[in-house]
Amino acid sequence: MVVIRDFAFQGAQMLLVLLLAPMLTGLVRVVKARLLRRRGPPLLQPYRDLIRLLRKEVVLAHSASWLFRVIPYLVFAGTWVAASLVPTFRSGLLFSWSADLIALIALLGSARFFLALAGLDVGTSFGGIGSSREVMIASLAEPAMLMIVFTVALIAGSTQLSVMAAHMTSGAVGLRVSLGLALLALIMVSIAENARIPIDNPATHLELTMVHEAMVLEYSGRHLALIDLASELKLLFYVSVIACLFIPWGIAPPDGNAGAIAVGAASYVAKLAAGAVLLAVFETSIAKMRVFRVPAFLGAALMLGLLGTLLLFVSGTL
Amino acid sequence: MIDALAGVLVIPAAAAVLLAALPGYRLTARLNVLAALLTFVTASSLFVVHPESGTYLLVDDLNKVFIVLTTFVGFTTSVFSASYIGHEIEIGRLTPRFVRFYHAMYQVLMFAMNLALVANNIGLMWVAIEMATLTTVLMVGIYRTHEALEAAWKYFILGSVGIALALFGTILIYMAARPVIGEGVDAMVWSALMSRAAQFDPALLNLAFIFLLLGYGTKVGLAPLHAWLPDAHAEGPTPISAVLSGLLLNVALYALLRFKMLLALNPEAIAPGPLMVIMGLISCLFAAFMLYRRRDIKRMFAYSSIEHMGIIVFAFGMGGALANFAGLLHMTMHSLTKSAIFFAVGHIAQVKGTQKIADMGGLTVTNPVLGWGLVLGVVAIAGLPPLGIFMSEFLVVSSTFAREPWLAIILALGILVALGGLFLRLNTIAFGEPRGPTAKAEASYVPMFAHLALVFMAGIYMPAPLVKGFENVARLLG
Amino acid sequence: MVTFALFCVAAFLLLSPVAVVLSRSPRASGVVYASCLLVTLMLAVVGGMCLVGQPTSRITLPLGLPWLGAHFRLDALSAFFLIVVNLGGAAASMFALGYGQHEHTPERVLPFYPAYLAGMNVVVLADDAFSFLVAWEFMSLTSWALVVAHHRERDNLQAGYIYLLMAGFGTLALLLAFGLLAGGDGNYLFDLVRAAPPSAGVAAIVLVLALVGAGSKAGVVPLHAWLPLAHPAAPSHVSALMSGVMTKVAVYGFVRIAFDLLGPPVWWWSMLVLAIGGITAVMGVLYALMQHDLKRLLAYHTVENIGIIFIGLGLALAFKAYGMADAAALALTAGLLHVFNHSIFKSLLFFGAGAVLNATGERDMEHLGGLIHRMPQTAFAFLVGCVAISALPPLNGFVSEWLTFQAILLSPQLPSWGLKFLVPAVGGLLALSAALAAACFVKAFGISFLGRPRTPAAADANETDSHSLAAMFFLSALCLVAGVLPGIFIDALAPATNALLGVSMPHQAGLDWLTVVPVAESRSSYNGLLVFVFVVMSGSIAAFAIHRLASDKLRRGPAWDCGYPDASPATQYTASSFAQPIRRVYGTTVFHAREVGDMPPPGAARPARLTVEIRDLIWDAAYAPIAVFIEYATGRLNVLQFLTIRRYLTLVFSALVLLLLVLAIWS
Amino acid sequence: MLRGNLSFDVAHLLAGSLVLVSFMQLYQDRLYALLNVYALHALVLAASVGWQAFVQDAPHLYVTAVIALVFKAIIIPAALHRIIVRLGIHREIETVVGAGPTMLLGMGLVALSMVVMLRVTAEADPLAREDLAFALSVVLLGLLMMVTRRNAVSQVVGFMSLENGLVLAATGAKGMPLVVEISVAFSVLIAFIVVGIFLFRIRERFDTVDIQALDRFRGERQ
Repeated sequence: MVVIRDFAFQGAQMLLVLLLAPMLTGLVRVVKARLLRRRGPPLLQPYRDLIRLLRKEVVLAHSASWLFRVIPYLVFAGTWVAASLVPTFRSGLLFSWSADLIALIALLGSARFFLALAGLDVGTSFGGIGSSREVMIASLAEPAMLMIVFTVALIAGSTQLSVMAAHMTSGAVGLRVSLGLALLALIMVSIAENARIPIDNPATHLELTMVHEAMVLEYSGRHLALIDLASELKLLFYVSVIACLFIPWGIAPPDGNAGAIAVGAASYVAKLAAGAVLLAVFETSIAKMRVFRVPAFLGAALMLGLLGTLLLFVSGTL
Repeated sequence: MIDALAGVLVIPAAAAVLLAALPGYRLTARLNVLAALLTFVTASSLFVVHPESGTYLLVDDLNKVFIVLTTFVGFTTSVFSASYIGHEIEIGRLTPRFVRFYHAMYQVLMFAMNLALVANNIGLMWVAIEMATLTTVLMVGIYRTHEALEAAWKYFILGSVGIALALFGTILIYMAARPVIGEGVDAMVWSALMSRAAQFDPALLNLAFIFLLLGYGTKVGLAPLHAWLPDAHAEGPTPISAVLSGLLLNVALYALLRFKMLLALNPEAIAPGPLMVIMGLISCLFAAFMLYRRRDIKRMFAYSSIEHMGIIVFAFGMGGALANFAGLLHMTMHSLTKSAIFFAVGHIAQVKGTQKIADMGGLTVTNPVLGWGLVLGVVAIAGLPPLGIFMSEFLVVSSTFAREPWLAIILALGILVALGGLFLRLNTIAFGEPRGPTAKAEASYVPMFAHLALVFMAGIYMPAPLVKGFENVARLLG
Repeated sequence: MVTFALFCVAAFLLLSPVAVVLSRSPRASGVVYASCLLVTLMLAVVGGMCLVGQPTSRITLPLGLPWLGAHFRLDALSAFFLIVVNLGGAAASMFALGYGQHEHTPERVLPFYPAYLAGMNVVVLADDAFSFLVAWEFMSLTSWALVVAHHRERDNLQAGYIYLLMAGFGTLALLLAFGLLAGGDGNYLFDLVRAAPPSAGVAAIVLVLALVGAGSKAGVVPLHAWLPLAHPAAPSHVSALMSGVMTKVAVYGFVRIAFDLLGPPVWWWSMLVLAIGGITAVMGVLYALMQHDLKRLLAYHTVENIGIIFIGLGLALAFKAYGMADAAALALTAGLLHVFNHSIFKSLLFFGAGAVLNATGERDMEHLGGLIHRMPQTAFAFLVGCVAISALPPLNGFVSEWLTFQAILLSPQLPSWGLKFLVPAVGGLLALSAALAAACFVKAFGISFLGRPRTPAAADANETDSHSLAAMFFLSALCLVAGVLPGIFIDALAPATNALLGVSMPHQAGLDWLTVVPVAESRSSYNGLLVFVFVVMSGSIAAFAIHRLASDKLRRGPAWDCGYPDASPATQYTASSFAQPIRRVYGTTVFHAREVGDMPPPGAARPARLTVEIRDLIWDAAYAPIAVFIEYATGRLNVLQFLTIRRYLTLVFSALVLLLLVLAIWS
Repeated sequence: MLRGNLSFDVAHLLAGSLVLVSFMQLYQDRLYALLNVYALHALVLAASVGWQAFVQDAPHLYVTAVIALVFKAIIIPAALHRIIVRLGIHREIETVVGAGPTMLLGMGLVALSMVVMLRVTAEADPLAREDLAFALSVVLLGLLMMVTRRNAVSQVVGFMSLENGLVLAATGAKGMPLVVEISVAFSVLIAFIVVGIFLFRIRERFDTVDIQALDRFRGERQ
């Protein structure tokens, strides 16, 4: 009985993230448009795009290999699994222990690995630009992310997201310098990972600036749809991770009743909305930076993360 | 039962006379081999029959090892020299007259070395060693080229000075012994000296040892007294290079060891160890560095002989059961390996028609057997397992490191540098694109591979009796 | 047990002369490699049986040092490494069954190959200093012979030369270490050393020597210089052995000395090991990123992984020094598990490189490309290897690095301040190296297998033979199994950690869903199996749903490329251009990398050129000076070859006077 | 007793004068003069050996004395004369170190040998001891001569005086066997060297059979 319920919740979570992800992106777009005094696309535009793409036929370059066709599914699956293992509205999901935070990061890493390969597969110059820049950014973002994980994990005494969330809510933490550093770093990393301004511009095809878009340039039809969905899921993943680590309030405990779960769901949606708005505001208020200033940006994130960890090692209380 | 001992002397002497009389090289070469074989058999019979030593001849565990080693290498070398000399005559580098002289001298040399080893009298030993030196001088010069004569001359002059110094040391030993033992021959007899050494005048002993160290050290080829050695090896006939490296150095070393034992018996005298250790280290390092710039293959291996003599003297200088054992082992292995290498080098030089390393290359491609034989020899001489020298170097370095860390480290560095030098040249000789003439060698590989096989066996398994003998000697050396 | 193992070794040693005799005949390689395969499998089984609970067995043969004999011992640690060695050996032999057919000079490979395997096995079994060192150096010697097997190709001799020198250097360091352990009267038996472990001071020196000796063989920075030269020079199946297996034998040497013979460690040892490990990891991968020779790139990655292993070992030492046994067990397990994993995927990758080399005759990635079309199976296997070595779930490379991270997370309890500062930094380095490794293998696979062929050789390459493929797929399967069911392997390592630390990680097999729980469920857990199943399931669901509900139509067309498709493959990204952003970020400091652009003036006909200059600072700082010194010293001493007799006499004379003076001043 | 003293004094006198003659050799700068001084050296040696034979009443030592007298004092110098004339070696000796410094060095060496010898415990026969000290210094001076002179002839002379020192020591050692044999052997050795010089046309120095050979040196130096 209990198992079945947990299964249900796990399934619900998987569907929830899948459904909310395009909405989140859409919301960001809408808010940005409004901030720019444009009407902008309707909130549900991303869904429409996806469906349209899914219906279209795939045009495959002659030089594309079987790997090129497999990768979209791999990327989508990896990201989806990662996103659906993050406690969103209810902690203690059935399979949450099958991968802790480090594993989740690594899972996204695999997705990126394959995406970068896809960029090289057709053998065009733009794909190359995209992949090489992507891995360069990743080579800084991933260690930064791991440092952040270290910081939080050392405070929570665990790398299990549910346990961490629980520990954060328990108020035993209090305000800590290292947590602040970690939060700041995490935001910077998320921006980089999701190819947002100032690192990358998801809405351009201007070759000198694009990274992620260049990588997926050769994709079309359902493949493109899956990849877009994957990147939307990725954005959702990061927002939910921030939410679950730093503003965990409202998440329903494993034994929570229907009310608690309703509260959890509501608070989760609210958090997402807030995240979207903040992201939009940030993006509109800043300019895209040159590719070779990105290392400085992410290096800063890495240093912040390392500093946080170091503080914890040196004195457990900071 | 003294006759086994006498045989070791009589056979070569008789053979020398006979060979001097007989013409024609095929027969003489065979006779030479036969005589060497007989000598070897007689020598190895020493292990079975135990002749007691008289006033003039001495036999104990120490020189048994040396005698058997000497006669064995003497035998194998004679086999090698048969085929070598044959080729030399064909290309007309040697005339039959010289070959006759050569064979006679070969046996004289054997006689002299055996005499030096069995002599129970420091004067006799001196005479024998000098005799051996002069014979080799004559053989080094046998090709009558400018270079050969020059090398022989250098060898001769430096050798004579060595002779003089050694003699002075011998006289001093006698002076030291006379007050205790009394005048006359007895004061020069080893067994008498050893038994009474404690009462000798230490100051005289010290002085004597210094002269002996320099005198016989010249023959051992210790730096800075080594100057004659490389050229003598490079310019003489290759069998002689083999005998020089494989045997003559050992004989001189043997004399040095005897006197070391003598001094060790006297409590007030200076410890001979440190002196030997220092000279050994200097020789090892110096020779190791000298390996790098060599362009003549035989001269290179001559320097490697200096390096190994350095290691051996170092080991004996350190003393103690382990180090002495290692020294003996190293000496044996070095004789076998180095003579094997010279066997290979001799044929290589004949195939390539030159001794210049620059003009030979890719031997393993053109003459696989010869090439791989050389590679194996160099691997052995560089002290890589599973061959014998690795064991001795292992024992020397590890046992020293526990006692004198810095010395061990220096020695290890020397070995490493030597390894680099040897393989630097080996690469050009044995590997890479073939260079120079690629005639097939009509060579007798038996001696070379016999030696290498022995070295290989010693590296992984040493028969108990041999170990027993070595341990006794090691104990004897203190 | 050990007796049987030694019989197998003897079989190897007998194979060598057989190979010498056979080497001319065409079927020689088949015979030799098949028998090697057989024997390695037997040895692997022996190791397995011993690991799952046979008691330690020992034997003494009347070989080696006469009064000592050769002692051999098969305990849990040896058994584990026996498995590592022989799994790698078996795979290599399998691969060589096909690959070896293309060997031009089999007589230079076949005799040494079994001897090499024998050497590695004996190192693992040896139980006294002499046998250990003999086997160790024998291993180096035979591998040297294999490195110079293709002695006519450029640089191979040079590589072999440097390799042999470094090997000799390492052996001498170990020799000194054992000399110190043995003491003046030569207690070369490991049991005697265990019985009377050395004093702290001595132990420290021994540890440093062991780190130098074993490290130079394993390729820790800055002693790695020989490795990327020698490993690629050998035939590919031997490269696989050298990189995948021999470096692990070196690790074994270090573990044996540091954890077994030295007694209780001191905390600062671990700082040494950790620092070296961290630097090695990052430097190795950075070097690799700058490479576009496929095999050399792989060799540099060996350096990186050795660094990761040493990080694990260093943590284990630290925990052991402070008596945190469980944490030590975790760290050691992580290190050893990475030993196993790396041996597998590195062999796999070298096989792939070998297959490519065979099919195209190219090692330079700039001349490859598009191979996935011509050799799909090789490509697949190679891809598996790439994912595994990039430490990505759900394959095995990730598990061991994940365990290492878990060990790092346990380390704040360490009291010493030095470690408090060092460990997080090392953690950062580890993370960095992992990320960079992924980048590097995107490059390796993407440039050589994806895209369009850059040379005719690459364009008409053919799929490699079935034996090679079998070997590769076997290893790929192992990568997956070890990735999704790590619990089994962790449990298998328990006896080894027990033997060295007295404790082992908690038993994993019993846990539901086969999850891995290093410390406690609440702390951290990972379930490769579930992750794998989830990914596969959701992926296939998506595929199924889309093909059913949406379109499954597909049309081939020219590449889009923002509307500027270019027919010439030269317009693709190359290895060096792919690495350019990373080189800009890291290389400018680490390698003094400079880009020199030569832009012709307008109207000039000559092409514009961009050349990249990279300097190997470690080589310039550590190795070049030695060569210079040798050059100088030999030059100076060489004068002594050309003196006149009178000067030589002067030498003798001054020696005499000097000694007399000494005598006069004596007492 | 008295005889002992007397013998002591005479032997001491002779040995001392041998050292003196060695110094005279160091001082020479003309070859012929050097040869004459060497003849004197051999003469003194002969005397001292003879005296030892008389003192130790060891008749076989007389043989050594005669050898010294005939061979070294007469034949060898004469032979060298001829060689100098034949080979047209020019007459003055080129020295590496000037005569003055050489003398100083010689002094130092004598002092050194004295010091070394004084360590010998008093029980040793004083006669022998003094002789030994002198013999040692003669040997060292001979060696010094070999290394500080460039001409072959003067180097030979140096070697011969060195060897004289040895014979002095040998005869000084009371009752030492093989002395005669040794002196004979050495005479042969010297004969070798002299003949060698003559055969190989070594004009100026020991160093090489002819100077070009040094440079054509088997490719060792390129």
